Amino acid sequence: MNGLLEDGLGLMVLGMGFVFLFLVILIFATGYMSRLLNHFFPEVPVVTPKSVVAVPSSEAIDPQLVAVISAAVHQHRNKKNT
Amino acid sequence: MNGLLEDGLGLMVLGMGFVFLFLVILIFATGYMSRLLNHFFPEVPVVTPKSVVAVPSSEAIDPQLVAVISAAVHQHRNKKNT
Amino acid sequence: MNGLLEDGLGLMVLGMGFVFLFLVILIFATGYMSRLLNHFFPEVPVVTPKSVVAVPSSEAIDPQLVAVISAAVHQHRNKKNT
Amino acid sequence: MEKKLLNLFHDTGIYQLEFGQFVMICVGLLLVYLAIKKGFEPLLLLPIGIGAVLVNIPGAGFMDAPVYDSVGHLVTPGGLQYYIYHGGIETGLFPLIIFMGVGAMTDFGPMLANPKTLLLGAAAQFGIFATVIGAVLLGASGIMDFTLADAAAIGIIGGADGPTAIFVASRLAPDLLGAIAVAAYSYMALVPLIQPPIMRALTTKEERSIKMVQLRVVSKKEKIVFPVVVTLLVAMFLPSAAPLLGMFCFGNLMRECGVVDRLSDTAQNALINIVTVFLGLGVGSKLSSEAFLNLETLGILSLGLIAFSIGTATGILMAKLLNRFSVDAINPLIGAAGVSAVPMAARVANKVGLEANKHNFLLMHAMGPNVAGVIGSAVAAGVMLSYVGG
Amino acid sequence: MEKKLLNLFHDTGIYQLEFGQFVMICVGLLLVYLAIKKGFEPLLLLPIGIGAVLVNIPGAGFMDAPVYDSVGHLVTPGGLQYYIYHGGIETGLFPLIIFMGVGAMTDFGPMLANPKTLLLGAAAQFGIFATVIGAVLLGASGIMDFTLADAAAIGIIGGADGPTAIFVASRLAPDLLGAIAVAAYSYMALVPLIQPPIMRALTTKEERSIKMVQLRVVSKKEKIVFPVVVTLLVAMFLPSAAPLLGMFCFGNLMRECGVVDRLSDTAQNALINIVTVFLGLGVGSKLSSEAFLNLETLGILSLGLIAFSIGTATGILMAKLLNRFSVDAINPLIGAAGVSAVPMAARVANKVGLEANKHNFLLMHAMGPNVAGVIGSAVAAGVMLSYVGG
Amino acid sequence: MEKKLLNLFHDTGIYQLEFGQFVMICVGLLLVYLAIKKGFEPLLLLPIGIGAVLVNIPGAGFMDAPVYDSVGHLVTPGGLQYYIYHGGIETGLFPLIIFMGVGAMTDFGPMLANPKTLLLGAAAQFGIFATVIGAVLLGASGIMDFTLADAAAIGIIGGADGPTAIFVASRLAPDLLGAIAVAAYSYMALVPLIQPPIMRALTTKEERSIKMVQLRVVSKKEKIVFPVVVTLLVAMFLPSAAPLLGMFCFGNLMRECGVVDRLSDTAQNALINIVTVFLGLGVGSKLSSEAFLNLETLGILSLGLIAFSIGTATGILMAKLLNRFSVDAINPLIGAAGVSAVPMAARVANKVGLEANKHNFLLMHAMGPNVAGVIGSAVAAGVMLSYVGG
Ligand code: NA
Ligand code: NA
Ligand code: NA
Repeated sequence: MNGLLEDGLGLMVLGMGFVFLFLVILIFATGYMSRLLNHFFPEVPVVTPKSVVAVPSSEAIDPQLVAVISAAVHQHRNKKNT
Repeated sequence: MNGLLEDGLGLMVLGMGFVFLFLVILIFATGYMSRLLNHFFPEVPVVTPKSVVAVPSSEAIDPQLVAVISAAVHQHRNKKNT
Repeated sequence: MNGLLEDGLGLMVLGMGFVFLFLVILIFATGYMSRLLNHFFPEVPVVTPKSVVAVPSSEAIDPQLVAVISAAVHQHRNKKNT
Repeated sequence: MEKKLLNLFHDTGIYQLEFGQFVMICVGLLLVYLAIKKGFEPLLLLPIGIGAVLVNIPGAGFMDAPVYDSVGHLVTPGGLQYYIYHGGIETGLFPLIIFMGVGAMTDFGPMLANPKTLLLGAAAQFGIFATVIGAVLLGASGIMDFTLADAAAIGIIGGADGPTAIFVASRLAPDLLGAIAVAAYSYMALVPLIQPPIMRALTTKEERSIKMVQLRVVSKKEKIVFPVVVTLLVAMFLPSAAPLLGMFCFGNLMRECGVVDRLSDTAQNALINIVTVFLGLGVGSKLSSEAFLNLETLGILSLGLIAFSIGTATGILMAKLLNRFSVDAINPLIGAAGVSAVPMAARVANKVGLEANKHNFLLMHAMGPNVAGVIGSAVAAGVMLSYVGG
Repeated sequence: MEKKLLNLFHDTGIYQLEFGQFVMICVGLLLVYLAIKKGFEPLLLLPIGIGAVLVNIPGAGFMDAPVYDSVGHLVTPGGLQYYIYHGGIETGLFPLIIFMGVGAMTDFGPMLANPKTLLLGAAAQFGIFATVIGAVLLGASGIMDFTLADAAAIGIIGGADGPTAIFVASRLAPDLLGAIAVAAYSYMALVPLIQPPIMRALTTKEERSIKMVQLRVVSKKEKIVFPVVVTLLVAMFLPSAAPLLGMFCFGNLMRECGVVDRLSDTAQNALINIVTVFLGLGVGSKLSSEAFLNLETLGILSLGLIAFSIGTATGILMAKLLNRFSVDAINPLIGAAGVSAVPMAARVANKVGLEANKHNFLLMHAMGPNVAGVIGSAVAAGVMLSYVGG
Repeated sequence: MEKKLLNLFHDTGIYQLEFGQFVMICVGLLLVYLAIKKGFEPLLLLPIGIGAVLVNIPGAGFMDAPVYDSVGHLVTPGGLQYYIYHGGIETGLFPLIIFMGVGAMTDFGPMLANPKTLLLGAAAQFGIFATVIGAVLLGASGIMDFTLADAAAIGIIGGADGPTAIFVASRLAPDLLGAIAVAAYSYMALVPLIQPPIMRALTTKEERSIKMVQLRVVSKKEKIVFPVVVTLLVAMFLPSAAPLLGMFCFGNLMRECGVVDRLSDTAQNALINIVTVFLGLGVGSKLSSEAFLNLETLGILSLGLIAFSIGTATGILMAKLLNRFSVDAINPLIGAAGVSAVPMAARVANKVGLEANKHNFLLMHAMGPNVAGVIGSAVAAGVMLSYVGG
């Protein structure tokens, strides 16, 4: 019984200790990583970033989607004109 | 041999009996369910249902699709103007 | 040791032999197949082929996509008018 | 090296091909042809046909069992169809997952608007049990070698529902699975040829012209609660049908509840498509010459056709009976849709109705008995599994 | 034949249903109701609820083990949930695949812009370990029958992260898996009710009104390298957390790297949806009356609530502490988001912030501790698995 | 408690990490870097790289086998990569499913328009067998420890086809699988660097400038019947190639037949993506230090490069030979595309052709030998499996 409680307390101390330890290390590692990256590979301040963000989804869909869209837009136009 | 035939007839009687029994019970249960639901939770006759039906697909696609589409429409426009 | 080399040479001779044999047979089979098919089932020279090619992808997306697109186009229009 | 060359020649199909295998490859190609050229349920018959071709290639080992050494290490891996069949079909996983997807595609609205049509879905299952008797007679008379389990599995062809047929056959008569699945899907594809003559023979032109009152609007709430009600009734009255109907209703609940659309969408698309490809290859693996090229297969094909015909007929007759007692007129043609074969049978009812009266649209009315037939044959399957297995 | 009829009756649910099964079916229906009507994490609780209904249908055999004969041939196939549970949950495959998908959906941008928020994600894990002590006390005092492994598995509810809870529970306390998963997902759905009172009690209106400086833009490169850094730190310091965090970071890397968008897209959609359906059915299979209808479940539900509350409180308190030492002001409300429950907890922080100052948008600021909480609870899970298992 | 702390420390990677594991983690990171930054076949090399990192984390247990007690109950579940490797790669399932998907993505039109190009796809396989001799010489001379099976598996790198290489290596030389897969995908990514010098060395500018006559239009029917013809020829002449080519042709038939578009679409997207993620993790699991960090790997990498180069050369030489006898002129550059590496090699042929004559578009002409190369290497794989295994 007492052993169980002791084990529980041990788990708590070790657990919270480790969680903090790990995340504190991660804070430093992350900060260091960011500083390194932004120092050695500074982001080129072009307009591209915006398009880069959009790339993942748009690139995957692009070819056929654009075809379908332009067809749809045409259709839409034509309907309106008729 | 005779046993096989007898078993087959038993299966037929029991089977059709059970199918009818079950579906008749289901008729009553369904009717009762519908009456209960429409009595206690009458459908509010608003226009919303239509939009509710449309939600599943549109919501899933919306954010990135709309972005791509508006980009495509812009592109399309621009091309036309040039 | 020598056995290994011999086996390797055997594999090479047999392998290249078989690859050529198989692909040569395939050349004749393919040519024969094409001639047979085009003789007995000549392609009807309509404009449809183009649309047939487009079917797989467009058909899969069509219904909901077109709905979303026309909604988006409308939205876009309305925004512009406002 | 000459020895190796000889080995290689002994490995070729030309050297090893047995006549039975040759015939089964042709059967597989026929299925592929029917699927592509004639549009016979291509989603299933194409993979089944290819599966039949592959499994009959001598020496290709598609159905080979894996070999393990004494401590459990893999010595030789098994064939693709071995893993598919034993992993997905023998276990029942694939038919159940497909049934979930079918549930997610099914709209019970028309049935809920007119629950009486459930009776049509019940009557049309008579084809199943009449066929059981037919198979039992063939077995008892010694003409063919059918047990009661075989007879039950053959009868389920009359249920006109692919996954149900595969699920039942895989449990009651695995050896007949190939022939039963092929018969079930082939006749489902032939519904537009099989049903109309029977429909015309059993009805007058006046009956076929009957217009039905428009269906009431069914509320979202009814559609949500219905699959739960079915599941609970199954739990109470026929647990042996619970795997099939439970998964079917789960799929339908995902569809209707409106809060898990991404799951419903996946169940109806990616998941059911993946499983369909493998189910087809797995079913095809049972199209071996030993299991298929015999008199029993002829019996299965004939009995399956009879099952479809009787189911169509009893569905129509029940509709005529109902029409006599019903306040609102019932067009007997919609009874034929009770066999299932969703949505083909409902379309056939609509088409034959239009022939009699070109302003008479029966499609939505026929969807009621059509989906009722799915429930009906799953219930019949449950009775069979309980009766034969217990 | 009378015997067969009797058999069939003995097979019915009515005849076999035990009271415990009846209650568990009702529990399953309650989960379905909460999922659909109340919007309680429906993607999980709907399949879990249906899974609970199905597994408790007497005689339906959803959890039956397959039976093999002496030479290894299958005599009776197993039930659907048997294969799902033993194939995907007991092995840990399903939670890990879901974690990969969640990683592919997670944007670490806000956290990278302000890495200090990782401390909030650490502090909020105190709920986990406080709950362990609570469970240990209940166990040590003899009130309930909890071992250390049970206590650890219960504590992880406070991690507010579904897949982590299921992964840990499946390894440390499989019997409690059902109750733990239900508690975890229910409380995640209840975050908007549980957290606000605690947030208001521990903060002044001035603190809640604190505006935070806008987050810097995080470069694509940082987002790509970050998951690799986390993986390497895990490898160095806590390998027992590597399955969870490794798969999470793998998913995130697929998302951010920009060269495998088709894999990332599948991980976020088809794959995670497929696994979610099966995970739900598998978790539901552990909602049997023996495992659920006892005092321990009550303990689990109470302790889970406590865990959430303590985690929320310690997150806030840590934020207040940080605020004292930080150059840039920190709104203590974002500390509450450290419990995980992505993105619900961040939204709650935003909402409570808006109440105090209607021009104060905390959402992006709260996303930092929110995703930090996911890492934090995975680390806690790793410690537990190493401490209890080792 | 001090003991537990010590345990926890003993569990850390820092304490346990061996030098070999450290190096292999670096190798994994290098693959990730090449995939993301250099665009080296990222769909495969990213998951392989991460798989290599994960499997080398000491104590994380990604490759641990599950432990069962004497009555067959699971005591400790296995690791993720254990299940993936033994379930999907050792069995051959994953490469075959991927091959089906690749088949569904392949257009045989250009090849059908000009079947002679099949000869180029045959000639380029000489790289495979020349490499076998190279490996055999290294083995026979005692420099490296290669058996005939190893030599065959190494040779298949020259086939320039990922799934074929993985399928063959998993059957003939599982220990070399990691290095072989990495070599195969790396060199496929390096095709734009490896091939052009060889192409320029073996051709004159006049030859590179040769314009080819426009390809005839290939009818839908030819495209549908072609995969069936290939399957039947394989069945007749080389059943050991039937798993690979049967699944490839099945995928292609689904694509072309036009009646199962939903299956074809799933095979090309959701299914192949899911399997690719797992295939990558599974292949990565074979990148352990024992299997990778030795002289043999150096041999594999060198021989693989030689295989690619020889294949490129023999393809070009065969094209020059054909050109001599052909009525219509053949640009020798398209012979280099015969190695497979679809569609990279065809693009390289096009690019080098444009350098010589900027109005000369060879892309479609090169697609013929390119897809022929896939068939060619699958045939070579079949011969190897039959010769070495039989
Ligand atoms: Na039916
Ligand atoms: Na957490
Ligand atoms: Na090749």
